[in-house]
Amino acid sequence: MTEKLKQLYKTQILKHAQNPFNEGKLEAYTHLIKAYNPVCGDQFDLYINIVDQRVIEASFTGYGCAISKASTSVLAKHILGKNKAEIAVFVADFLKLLDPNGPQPLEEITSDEELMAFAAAREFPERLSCANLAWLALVKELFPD
Amino acid sequence: MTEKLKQLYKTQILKHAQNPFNEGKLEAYTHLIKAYNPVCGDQFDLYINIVDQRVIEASFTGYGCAISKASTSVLAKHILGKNKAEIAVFVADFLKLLDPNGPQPLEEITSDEELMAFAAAREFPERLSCANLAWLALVKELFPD
Amino acid sequence: MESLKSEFPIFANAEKEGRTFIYFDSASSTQKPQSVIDAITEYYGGYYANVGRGLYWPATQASNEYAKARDKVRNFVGAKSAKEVIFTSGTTDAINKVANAVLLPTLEADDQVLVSEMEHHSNFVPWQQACIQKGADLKVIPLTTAHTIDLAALKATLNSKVKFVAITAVSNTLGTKNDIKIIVRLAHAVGALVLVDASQLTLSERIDVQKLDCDFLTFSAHKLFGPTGIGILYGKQALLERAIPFSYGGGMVALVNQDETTFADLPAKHEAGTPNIAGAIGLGAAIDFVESIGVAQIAKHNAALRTYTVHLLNQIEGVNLLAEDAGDASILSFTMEGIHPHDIATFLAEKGIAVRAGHHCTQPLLKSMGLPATVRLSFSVYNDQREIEQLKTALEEIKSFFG
Amino acid sequence: MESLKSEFPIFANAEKEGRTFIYFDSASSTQKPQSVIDAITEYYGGYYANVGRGLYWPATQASNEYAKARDKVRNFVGAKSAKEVIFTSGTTDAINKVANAVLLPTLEADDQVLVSEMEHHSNFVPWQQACIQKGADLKVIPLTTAHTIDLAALKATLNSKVKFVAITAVSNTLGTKNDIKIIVRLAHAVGALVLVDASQLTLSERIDVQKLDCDFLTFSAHKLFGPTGIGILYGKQALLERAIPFSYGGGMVALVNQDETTFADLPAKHEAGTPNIAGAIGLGAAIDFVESIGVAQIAKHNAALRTYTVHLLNQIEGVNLLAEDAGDASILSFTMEGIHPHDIATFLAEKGIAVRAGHHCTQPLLKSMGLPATVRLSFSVYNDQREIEQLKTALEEIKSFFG
Ligand SMILES: Cc1ncc(COP(=O)(O)O)c(C=O)c1O
Ligand SMILES: Cc1ncc(COP(=O)(O)O)c(C=O)c1O
Repeated sequence: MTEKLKQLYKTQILKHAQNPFNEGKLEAYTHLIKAYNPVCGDQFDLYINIVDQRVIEASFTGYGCAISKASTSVLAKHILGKNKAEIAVFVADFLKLLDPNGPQPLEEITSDEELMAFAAAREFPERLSCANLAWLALVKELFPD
Repeated sequence: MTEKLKQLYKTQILKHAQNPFNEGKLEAYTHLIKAYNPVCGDQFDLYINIVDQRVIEASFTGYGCAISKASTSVLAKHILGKNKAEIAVFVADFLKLLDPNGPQPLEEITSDEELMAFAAAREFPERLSCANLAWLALVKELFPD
Repeated sequence: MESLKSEFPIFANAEKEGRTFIYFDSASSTQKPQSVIDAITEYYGGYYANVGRGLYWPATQASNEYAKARDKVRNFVGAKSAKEVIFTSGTTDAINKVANAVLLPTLEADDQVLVSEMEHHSNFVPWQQACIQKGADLKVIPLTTAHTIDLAALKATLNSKVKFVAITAVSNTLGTKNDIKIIVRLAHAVGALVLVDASQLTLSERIDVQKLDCDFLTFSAHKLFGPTGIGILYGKQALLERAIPFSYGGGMVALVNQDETTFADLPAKHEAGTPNIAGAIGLGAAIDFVESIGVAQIAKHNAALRTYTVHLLNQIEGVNLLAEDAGDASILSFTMEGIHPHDIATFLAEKGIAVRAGHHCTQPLLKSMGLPATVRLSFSVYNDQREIEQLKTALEEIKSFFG
Repeated sequence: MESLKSEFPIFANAEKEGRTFIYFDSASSTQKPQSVIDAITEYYGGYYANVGRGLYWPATQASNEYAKARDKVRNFVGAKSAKEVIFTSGTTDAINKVANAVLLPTLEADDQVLVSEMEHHSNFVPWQQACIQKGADLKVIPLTTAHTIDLAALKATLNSKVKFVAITAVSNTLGTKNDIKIIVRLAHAVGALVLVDASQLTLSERIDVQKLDCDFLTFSAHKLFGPTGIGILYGKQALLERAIPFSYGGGMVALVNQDETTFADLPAKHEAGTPNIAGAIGLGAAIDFVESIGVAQIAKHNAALRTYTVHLLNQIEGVNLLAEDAGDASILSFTMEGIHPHDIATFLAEKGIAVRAGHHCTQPLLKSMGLPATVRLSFSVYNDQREIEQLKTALEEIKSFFG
């Protein structure tokens, strides 16, 4: 087990992969976001309920690798309570975390350890499409073009 | 001027290229053979008059390099008086002269110096299509298979 | 057979840089022996020229080597004549060319084209798109429980409307092998032409196109120790003569007039433009390399490694081997309970072990097996048993990490 | 600029073997600098892997280098985005793909396609055959007495039925250069798309596709110090997006279902199958080589050699130079009274001087000039004045031999 790899699969990520946040369908939702990566077959459905401009509920179902599952789980957890403008900033920050040329130190972006853990993906460019899968799908849905 | 090259352009060949045998059209002929090499643009019309199964007249017109011109000229000269069976043997022998894997010594094939000169083409495989141009066209005409 | 690792410079170079490198991804592409690399550098550095029309010495030598490469391929597949050997840029290119120049011009609505469920996308999508374009039917022959083409289903599907059958000889995901000879005989009986995707067959058994009696056969050099950007289409001479040219341009014409063009004879007719000369020469050297060992020897070596892998991996609980019984194969796919193939591949990669995770360009096959992805191991002449033992240890570590 | 002969190993190797080698055939294909050969061997011997989906280090490195090569090309031609750069197996392949995927699906009877009289067969026959297939008209624009495309004739021919204009930037037989910017503007004014064959332009001037505003532009790596089997198609993004895929197979799909397939985004959409990875990396190195000297410097060097050649050859009676005034060209064709080009080329070859004799894949052009063949000289960075003096001496010898 190399250090780099331990970083990637940090307890934060494994925790979410193994005990994801709110796995399952929502009864009522305003958005169903289908995230699919044909290259690896990862597939998630993200359910979001937006009431009065704010996310009041979020959950997901689906199948994927530890990275994609954890990142979907973290997404569902962290958008709770946010409005669209806040989501835009939040997603942009997360994508900066993943960007090999993104800001250093990570604290410039976030102080949340759960999110910061994904910065390890900077060292694994091949896994980028796992880490940002649900996030890009969300952007496409909420902010078309 | 290398020896190899001198061989190729031996006086025999240059002689025929510069003073070809019977250049011009025949008044009367039984066969007009069009020899054309699209790769280099060489183009000859070979006129042959076969009477009583024997070639009684042959001539040619056209344009080409020294090798193709001389070989057409030599062909026109040497098929005079031959019948079809004799032509078949004669052409086959000439093609053996040109073949890099053909018989050695050349005397096994012919003792005619004018023909033998073309064996120098064995060293110039790229020029083979010049040396056999009219000959292959003749075969195609007289012995369609 | 001993591992031939020392002939492949990448391993020594990796060691020099202190990197572990265990390569189990030869079904995607094989590593290159020094002899192949040398053939390419000798051409570029020693006698480089375009082929075809130059009268100077490098042009002559390049043309000779290019022709020799074609003849090596002819011999390698057992073709009657070098005219039946067309250089393409790879298997995918070859299949597209046959679909465009052989099938499409004669395909009509309600005609049928057959492929199998195990086809690589490259031998699936071109036929599918041709059918869509012409309103023809694409029929996908299912597999038996042993993961080979179901011959009964094939027989039941064949009829006089079937114009073309395109099948792979060996599954690139499972390693299972189809009975090409029988498939060809059945297809010919209804008048269909057959293309064999031999991408994974070339190192598995000696190919003899005359015995197989297939109409077309194709493979890529890069899976055969050869360079990228070059592949082979074998075609029966009469069919290649009948087909419209695969593409148009320099080198394949006879006479070009404003209103019409006449074309050169085979094989030039189907090879427009400056060919991948270095690629062809490299492929020739790759075939020399293979012949010097013998296809049967290589296949035996690879199959033995696979057998050993089956033996070791079966000792790990939660590992699920696919098509475990495909005894003489060099490919082995598996999954592990609760751990995604991509996580496995990333872990192995960190240990310098190269495997492939995904659908291996066979989405229809994986869908039929209800799997989103597998981990695929594929073996070649530079692998040995010790490497498989290292793989086993690594998989056990992964298991306990995710456990 | 000094001759860069020492960077091209073929010359030192020839000398070692005691062979003279003066290479005046760069328009057919250029020699390869050591840096390009090294880039290829480093890939094969140091980090060989397929691109696209591997998670292990050689796969990552190979994918990175492949992407870097595409970006070097993007920069080299001034494209907006790397999505506009499609790797093909060469110019001929690129032109056929545009003819098949862009022109053919929309071409109708009575539509018109324009080419010029100076086109290489590769930029002539594909359009001609497309027109024949659809009953459209191929119009061949004549040249002026200066041997460039006659813009007045072009203007007179352009009309709303013209769907496509395919023209070469530089004649590979004469070296003359067309005014692409104006041609594009005229063609766009009637709604026609324009493909520029830049095979002979890449070392003649800095290309800027945005300034040219052409819709497609293509060239082959092997004429640019790069490897065989790889070429470039630049296309405007919107057009590449609208076009059907150039071919089908692995790497260019998103979802494959039995009845339909969805395709990947640009540039993958148009690159089916394992690409010529070594070729792309070699092309990247070739572009680095060119950039390190500068296109303008190379063009100046070549033009100066041509000017010197014109000066020397004009001293030989009976030598007839074609398009003598094309001052900034690197190509010079000539004939000699009473001596056939092939005999000249054979004589020169025996002296180790490589020239090309024939129609140079431009039969329509030679027909229009009433010539069956020419001798063509073409210059590059490894040539120098002394070599041209040797050429002159050799031509004088030939003259006296045949005289
Ligand atoms: C002007 C021109 N167009 C097209 C081509 C064809 O290029 P390739 O043979 O590399 O496909 C060439 C070179 O032969 C050329 O000079
Ligand atoms: C069975 C099979 N068919 C087709 C292909 C496509 O070959 P290429 O990518 O070299 O065109 C492959 C390899 O990727 C394969 O394994």
